[in-house]
Amino acid sequence: MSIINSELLRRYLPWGIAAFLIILTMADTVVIEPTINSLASSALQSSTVVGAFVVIISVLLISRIHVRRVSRKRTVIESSVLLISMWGTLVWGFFRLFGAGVGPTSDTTILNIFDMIVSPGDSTVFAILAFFIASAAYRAFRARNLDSAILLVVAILCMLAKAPIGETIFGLGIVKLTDFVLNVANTAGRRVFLMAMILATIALTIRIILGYERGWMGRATE
Amino acid sequence: MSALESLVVLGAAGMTLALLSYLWRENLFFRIAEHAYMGTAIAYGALLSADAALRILQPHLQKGEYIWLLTVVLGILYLFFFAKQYFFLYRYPTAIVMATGIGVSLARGVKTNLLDQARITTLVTDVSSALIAVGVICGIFYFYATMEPKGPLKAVSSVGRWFLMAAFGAQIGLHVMARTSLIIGRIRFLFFEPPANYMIPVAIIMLLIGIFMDYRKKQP
Amino acid sequence: MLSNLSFIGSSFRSGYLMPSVLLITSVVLVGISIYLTINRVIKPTIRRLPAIDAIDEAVGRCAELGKPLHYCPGIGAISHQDSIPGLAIGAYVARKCAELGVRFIFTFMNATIQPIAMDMIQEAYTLVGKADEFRADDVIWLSPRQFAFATGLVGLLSRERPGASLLLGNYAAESLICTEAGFRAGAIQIAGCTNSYQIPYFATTCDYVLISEELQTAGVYISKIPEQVGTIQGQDYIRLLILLLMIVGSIVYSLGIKSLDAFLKM
Amino acid sequence: MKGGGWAVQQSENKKTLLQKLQEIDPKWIYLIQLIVISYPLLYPLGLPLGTISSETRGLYGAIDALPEGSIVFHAVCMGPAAAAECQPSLEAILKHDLEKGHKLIFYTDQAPGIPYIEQAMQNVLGASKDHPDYGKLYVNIGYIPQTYTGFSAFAADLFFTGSDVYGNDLRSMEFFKDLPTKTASDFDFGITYGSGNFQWIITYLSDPWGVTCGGGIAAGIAAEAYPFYPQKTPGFLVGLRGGAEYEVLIGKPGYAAAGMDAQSLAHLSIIIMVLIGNVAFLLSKMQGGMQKT
Repeated sequence: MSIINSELLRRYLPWGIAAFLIILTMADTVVIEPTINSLASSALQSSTVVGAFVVIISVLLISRIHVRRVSRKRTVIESSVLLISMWGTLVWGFFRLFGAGVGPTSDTTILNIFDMIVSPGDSTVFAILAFFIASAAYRAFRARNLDSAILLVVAILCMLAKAPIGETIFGLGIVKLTDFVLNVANTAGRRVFLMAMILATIALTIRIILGYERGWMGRATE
Repeated sequence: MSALESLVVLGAAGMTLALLSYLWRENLFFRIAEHAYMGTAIAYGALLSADAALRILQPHLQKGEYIWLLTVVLGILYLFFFAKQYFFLYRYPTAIVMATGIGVSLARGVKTNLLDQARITTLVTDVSSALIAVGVICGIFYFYATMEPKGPLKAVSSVGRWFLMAAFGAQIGLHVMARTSLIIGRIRFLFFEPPANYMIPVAIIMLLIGIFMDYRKKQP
Repeated sequence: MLSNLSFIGSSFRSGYLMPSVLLITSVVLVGISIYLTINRVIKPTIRRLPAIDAIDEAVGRCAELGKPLHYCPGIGAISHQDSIPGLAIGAYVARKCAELGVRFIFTFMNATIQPIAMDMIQEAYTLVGKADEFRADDVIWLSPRQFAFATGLVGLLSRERPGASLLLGNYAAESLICTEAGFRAGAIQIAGCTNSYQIPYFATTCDYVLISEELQTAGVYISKIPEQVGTIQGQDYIRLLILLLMIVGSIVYSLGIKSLDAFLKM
Repeated sequence: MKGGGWAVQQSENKKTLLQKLQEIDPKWIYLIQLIVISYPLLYPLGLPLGTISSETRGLYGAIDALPEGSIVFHAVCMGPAAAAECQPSLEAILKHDLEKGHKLIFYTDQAPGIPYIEQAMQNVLGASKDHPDYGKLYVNIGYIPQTYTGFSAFAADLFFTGSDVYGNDLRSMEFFKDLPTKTASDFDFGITYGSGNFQWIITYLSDPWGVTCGGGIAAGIAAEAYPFYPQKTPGFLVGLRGGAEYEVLIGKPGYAAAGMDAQSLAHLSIIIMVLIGNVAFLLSKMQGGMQKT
């Protein structure tokens, strides 16, 4: 029993595998060398398949939360709607996939569920945000200092230039000005963010390889 | 338009109006629609992942390369996230998926998003590319964390902040256009796709009932 | 000089020789600075961000007006990279509020935040010697869902009318609703997150905004964990390298010399 | 500390009309926005689209220059929300590809992308899996999990998934017969759609495999694409407007162009609201200032 619960299997081996795979896939990107490339490509292929199973966790986590909420009578109607719609679609989908070999992309019931619930849901939830932007624009967007003044001016310019009415009212000048702002000021600002993102990834990678970053390992106590 | 198809369109119109009712206030219809959306979206994603994994594994298993079953075993290990004693087994699939993801993204990101972006910034040929170079240099200096900017460097740092603010302004302007297109899509669906438009009067009546009940609740 | 480098280049994927040189130098730079900071060979200091002064002023303003202060680390779970600095700054603000006797209201969405937040605030009050003033019901779990959380926060802000509302952590689409409610309630707002889609909305609706990395830097300035200070010092070395590269590169290129550009393309 | 919430300055001053305007319930603003957007959808104003942006021309020129039979890779990485913006761009570009006789290969990195590939193939090519040229000119790889990790595995070996989304074996398809390396470097052009970040197709397809790439991307993330323009991408379409411009360029105005009137009025109403809000804010600050001196 001690081998299974040993520190090696619990901590050091997963960490070792992670460090090895990070270095392998980085080397594969940079170097053209048969053994590295073939080893890395099978690592990527198997990681894609393993990664497809990660959705098990979110399905079970969500189910546990909502079953508990139904049993404690907190949000009975909504939680049971979620559980029925999730497990109903899952069971029907798996029955068709493994039973009749009909994938979810060609099964009419799954396609109807997508058209009826998933598609309107996704677009309406984000459509609501446009109303929040409109109300915040009226009640909270204030040019209280130079920074927010620059921001609001550029936002208004983009809104005018990207909508046909801007050009009909203000002529070609507004489009030229906005093109200049987008291609110069916005490009410079966005470039700084792109670079900052990579600096953060470098720092995270080193902390994982050196073992300082254990967040991904889950419960630190074990 | 078969009966099933019109049922699907009516259901979609009901979903759209129930979610839009959040604009009035958070209510039971909104919560039901939101929960139905969350449930089916996760299930749909899970089914597609399973279908894709099966599709990738099938040729290998038919050719007898049973080593590939190891990936299924590793995938099942994710379940140990919920285990008490053998929790650490969950770390093996996580290590593989996270490490390949970081390895692939870092090496390529350093070229495309760090070195190439710096290299392109140096291609100063006219006024605008010179301005871009100034903007990027000041912007990078703005995020310098271990040295207090004093004197002229304080100006460099604030110029960098202005360029960041311009980028945020462009983000808001384009975001307004993005979100407005979504409303346009939804309203077009409700207006012009029969029988979705039958749901509109139903929704208006329910809204009026809601307003009336709210008004009565406010009265002492 | 360029020609004899090409035989190495052949085993490198085209265009990835120089990036791998930069990658190795940055990995070495950050790795060494973490090691040196932990062993106290170098003691880098993180600069005091203007945001920390803004936070102190906001707490002072709440004490002056006798209004409560609202703090929220956002919708992220404890494992989210923004929640960690969000909570570190939260502990600092809780201690400041305990000192000045300002009522500290703490809201959150993800259940994993609750245990850590509860003992973090309790510890802040005991550090200041006012353990009895800690009010457990001021640590409020509004709702586990994004939009219900936003509605709950709007209600709370309009009822409590806090003097300051601090939103530092992981935020997404609901950020606009929260900041609008804070503005309507007349609160000074300081906000920050790394999600670059939400920072613009914070920048227009709030009085002070922490732009992506500044949230991490402010968190490390307060928590002072050696390995994180070392990481930031290492990142600054790379920034210095990139800055020099760009300054020299653009001057050289504008003078018509294109060999540096060709060199970096290898 | 200047600034401070709006309500604080107001409590001391007398409530003028402008300040009362500030306190109206957001529900009225939602109603105004709803009316402003619905009206032009029922009674189109027919505003001219205006000049076509250089990013759209860049993409059009790049696709137009591709010779017949060149392989165009479409990464339809969009869910329903992004599809409302980018589906018109996808269909406009496919019409252009059809005109130029390009070979098409479809892929998506997220589950909800598949119905939109089907819809585009049905609308533009007339049919999807039972199209006579399916397997010769058109291939639909479908969904590969793990976004860029899955894509990198696919790019290194096009037969990675073994079969296409309908289950046909890829190795027996004529589409792949005369490809020299059977990797992503055989593609002649790549286009990404949707609201994922644009830079992924430059980072994982354009740079490592030397394929020129463009995009028909959601406007929300379009600001992120400009650092790559023009040096690392010929061009991209920005949301619904990009789609409308491309429809004009290929001479087939359709779904996107009709929605632009509503965009115009919606943008105008938001700009007016921002201006009113700021005027009231400045007035109250001046009054607040006068009172203090």
